Amino acid sequence: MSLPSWEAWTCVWGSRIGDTLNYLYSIPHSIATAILSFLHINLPQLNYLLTWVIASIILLVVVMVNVIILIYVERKELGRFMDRRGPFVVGPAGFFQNFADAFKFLIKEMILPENADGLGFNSTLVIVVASSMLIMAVVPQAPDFYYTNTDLGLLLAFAIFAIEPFAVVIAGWASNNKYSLLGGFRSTAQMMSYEVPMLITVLSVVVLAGTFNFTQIVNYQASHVWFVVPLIIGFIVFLISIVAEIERIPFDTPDAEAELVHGWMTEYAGIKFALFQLTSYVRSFAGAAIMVLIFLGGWTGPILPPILWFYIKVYAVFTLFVWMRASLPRVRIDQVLNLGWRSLLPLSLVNMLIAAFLKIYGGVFHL
Amino acid sequence: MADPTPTIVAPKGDKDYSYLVSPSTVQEQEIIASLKSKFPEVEVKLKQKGRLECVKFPREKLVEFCTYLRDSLDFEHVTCVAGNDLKRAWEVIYHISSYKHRCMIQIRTELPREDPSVDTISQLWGGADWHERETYDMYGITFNNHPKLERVLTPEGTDFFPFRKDFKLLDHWKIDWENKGKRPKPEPMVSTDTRFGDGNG
Amino acid sequence: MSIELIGFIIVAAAALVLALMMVLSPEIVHSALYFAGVLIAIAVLFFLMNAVYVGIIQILIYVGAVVVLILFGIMLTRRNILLG
Amino acid sequence: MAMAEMWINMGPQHPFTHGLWTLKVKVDGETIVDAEPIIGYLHRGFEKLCENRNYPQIIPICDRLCYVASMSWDHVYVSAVENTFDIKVPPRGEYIRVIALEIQRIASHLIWLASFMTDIGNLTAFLYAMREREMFIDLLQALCGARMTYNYPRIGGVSQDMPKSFPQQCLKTVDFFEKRLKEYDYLIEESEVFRIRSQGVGYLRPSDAINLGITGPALRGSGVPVDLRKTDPYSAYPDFDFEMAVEKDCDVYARYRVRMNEMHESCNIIRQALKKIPPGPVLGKAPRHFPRGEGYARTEDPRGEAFFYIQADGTDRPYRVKIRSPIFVTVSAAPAILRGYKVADVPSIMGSLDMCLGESDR
Repeated sequence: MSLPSWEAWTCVWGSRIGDTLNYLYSIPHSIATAILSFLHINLPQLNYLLTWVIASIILLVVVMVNVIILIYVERKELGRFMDRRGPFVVGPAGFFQNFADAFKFLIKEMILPENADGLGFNSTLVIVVASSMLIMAVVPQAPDFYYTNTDLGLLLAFAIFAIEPFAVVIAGWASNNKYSLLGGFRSTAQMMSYEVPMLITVLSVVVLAGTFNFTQIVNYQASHVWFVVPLIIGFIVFLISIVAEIERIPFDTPDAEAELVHGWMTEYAGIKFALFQLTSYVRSFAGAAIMVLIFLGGWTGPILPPILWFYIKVYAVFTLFVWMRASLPRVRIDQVLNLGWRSLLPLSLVNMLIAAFLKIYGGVFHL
Repeated sequence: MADPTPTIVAPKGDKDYSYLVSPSTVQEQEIIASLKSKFPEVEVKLKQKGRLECVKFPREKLVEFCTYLRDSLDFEHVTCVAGNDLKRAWEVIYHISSYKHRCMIQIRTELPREDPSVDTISQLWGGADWHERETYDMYGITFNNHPKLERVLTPEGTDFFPFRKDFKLLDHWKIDWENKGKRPKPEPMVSTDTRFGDGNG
Repeated sequence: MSIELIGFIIVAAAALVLALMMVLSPEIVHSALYFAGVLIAIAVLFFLMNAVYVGIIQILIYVGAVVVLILFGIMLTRRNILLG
Repeated sequence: MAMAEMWINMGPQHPFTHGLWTLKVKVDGETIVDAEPIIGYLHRGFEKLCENRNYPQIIPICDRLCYVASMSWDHVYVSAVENTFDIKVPPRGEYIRVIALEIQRIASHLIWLASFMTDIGNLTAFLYAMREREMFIDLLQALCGARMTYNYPRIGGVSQDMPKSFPQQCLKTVDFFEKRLKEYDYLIEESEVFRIRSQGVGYLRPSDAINLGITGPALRGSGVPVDLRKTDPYSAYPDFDFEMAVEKDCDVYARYRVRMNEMHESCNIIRQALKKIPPGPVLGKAPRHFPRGEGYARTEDPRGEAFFYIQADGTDRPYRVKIRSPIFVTVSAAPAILRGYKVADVPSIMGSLDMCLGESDR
């Protein structure tokens, strides 16, 4: 068996690593070069690895800062929706409330429940957190600001989305708590059933754009039309599916606090719980970003730089999520599943048909 | 035990109760006359409008009397079942009301001191179930044929009946209102004997 | 020794160890956990072999669906699910 | 199936139990096959407590029966005493009582709305309801100076006349609140999600409801037109013209509608009472020595039929006091309502019954 050469492996991810985070042009690369030259090491492969690590750290920081802002934005917006002020004590306009909360979570005791399964309890935390962070690695944020730009980026993003369910059901089981168990089952059932319409909707986008690559999908939309216009049905299906996938109200049945205290997260305490909460926002961010990329024209927009357009759109979509949370009650689990299988699946197929029709006769619509 | 195959029954075809909006034309005197003719040994009085009263009710007749009330006189609702400790005897007080005739009957049954038991009416009205349980809980009055005569408000395994008159409150909890609300000199809590009183519960 | 070979050895060894642990684990849910690990390791091997599509589908189908199915199977057929 | 038949303890520390109680639910998968409510965590021996206090001293502890509807429990106690000893209340006293009771009813229903909406996951409505409740609590504060434990009714009337600015403030609040009630319809009732959560859930057949002794909005939600303010009028209620809120759907949605309509009707009653209120004293003469006797009073509490039975033995303390709490009976009927529904329906069904543990445990 012959392994691919070094260059071939970098091509697997669709781009040279030098392109990574191109917006901050070659910052990771130059940092790595500087460190290695300071140490008098001339090893291109080590340089490559170091660049990779630094790029990962930059990505992590970017995502984390965004998540912190998302949580703040959600609190403030929710406050406005609910006719109250939201956080306003810690820091300017309450911005550092999140940090205060994180600190509080840090000083809490991490409890392993009696008779809980340590391996399942802790390893699933790692899987859930890591897989959620990984999604952002394949999601570009601007034409020259991305971690990787692989050709199968869209598919890869959803493959990584799909890792979480099994970890959740194990987490629910390992907590040795009936609420957790039921929450884990619900979460998994919900995620599995919403992945089907979601992927079919994504497929209709792929049919129109002819590629799995995020950048090319955005470029296609820039040169033709945002996919939200021809695929409005698909947009709605995708919106509902992604809200179900990231488990926000009205689809937060897995951690419905009224009946299953906090679902599969019930037994997690302290920083573990904080990490799960953070993860859910990372997933919200990723979901909103993917939605912007495949339906709302990504980073395209007049005057402002692309990266700004991207964030404006992502935060607008997130505001939509918050609006739904503020105005809708929770849907029951069997109704969630019914909606998924009986309404969204046929709708996504209809959407697929529309996409195929437009692909064949699209010349009329400049598609 | 529960029905193993639960079914959700929609209320279609259930009895229509909209006639309850207007009161029936039956007067309290007619109800009393009907009860008198059926149960001549029972003494029913009209206390005030809509308030019937029935004292010293023989406890053997209770279920028969209540069945008649429910089935023939449209007394649909048990407002309350209360126990009482008359010291010379036990007493169970039933308040059964009729939505249709807009009146309430109060039945006071005395039970002998040595045998505090009476037949249950929870088979007739489900609403009496927990009231009877509570009466058992607080007074130790047993209700024959009750489906689940267990403690309801006090914890399981409580071995006393707190509302009996011979159940002494702890002395230093008891406030002496005659002496201007001053608490008597607190005595040390020594044994459980003071708490349980001399009751045989 | 090239860095790809080192990567391959690490991932392959992980897959083998996880597979062994899957078989030897006394707790069946742990086996499912290790099984998911094996499948992810195999997906990484596919990536290493430049078969990106197969790797992605491996994750999407096997980790996302088959493992969950197995877990549901385990939990719905056991008498006592909870540990305590 | 191995998932079959496991008992889930919902409570005593569970987000859906508004108060301290346990609902043991036996589930098959997610379907409820049996349920068993366990109460008594708040049991204070209330009736025994009453036997050791004289008659006026019982009023403040009646405040503690239900912590969201203290006024109506004060009122049912004082009317039981008045019935027992034939004490007359001056008409102005009765009218002020009615106003206070209806304000209390709205405040209590708003608390119910808040907790019910939390149960089914709409926190916005929770905060809106609490916001509106504040206005009514302010009104009660203007009447009696307290926000939670009012201690306002007295044997023979109420403790003090209402302040001069009260009628105007009250009318303003009521008008404003009716506008807000329309806002709720936009937020809650027109939401499809709310409808699928509440319609067709928690069927309670009228005959079952009557037999199980369920009273109040839950009974009227099952289409049984029984409202003690109409069917067994007390206090000054015969003077007012108001509709009885009845819905025929028998489900959670019907109970929701009944309570929302009752809030409208309460506003209506408050307006009429403020218009018709006669001048005069507010507190009648209460006897110094209480004779032997027995008596009872039943009123329409925000949660159902409240009932107070008093036996007097000629001393200054009651010999026996019995309280019938509507929720005590309603919670005993919980298994009958819950059976056959999903675990996720438990909060919405039990929320629609409006639990209050202070009065059911006593």
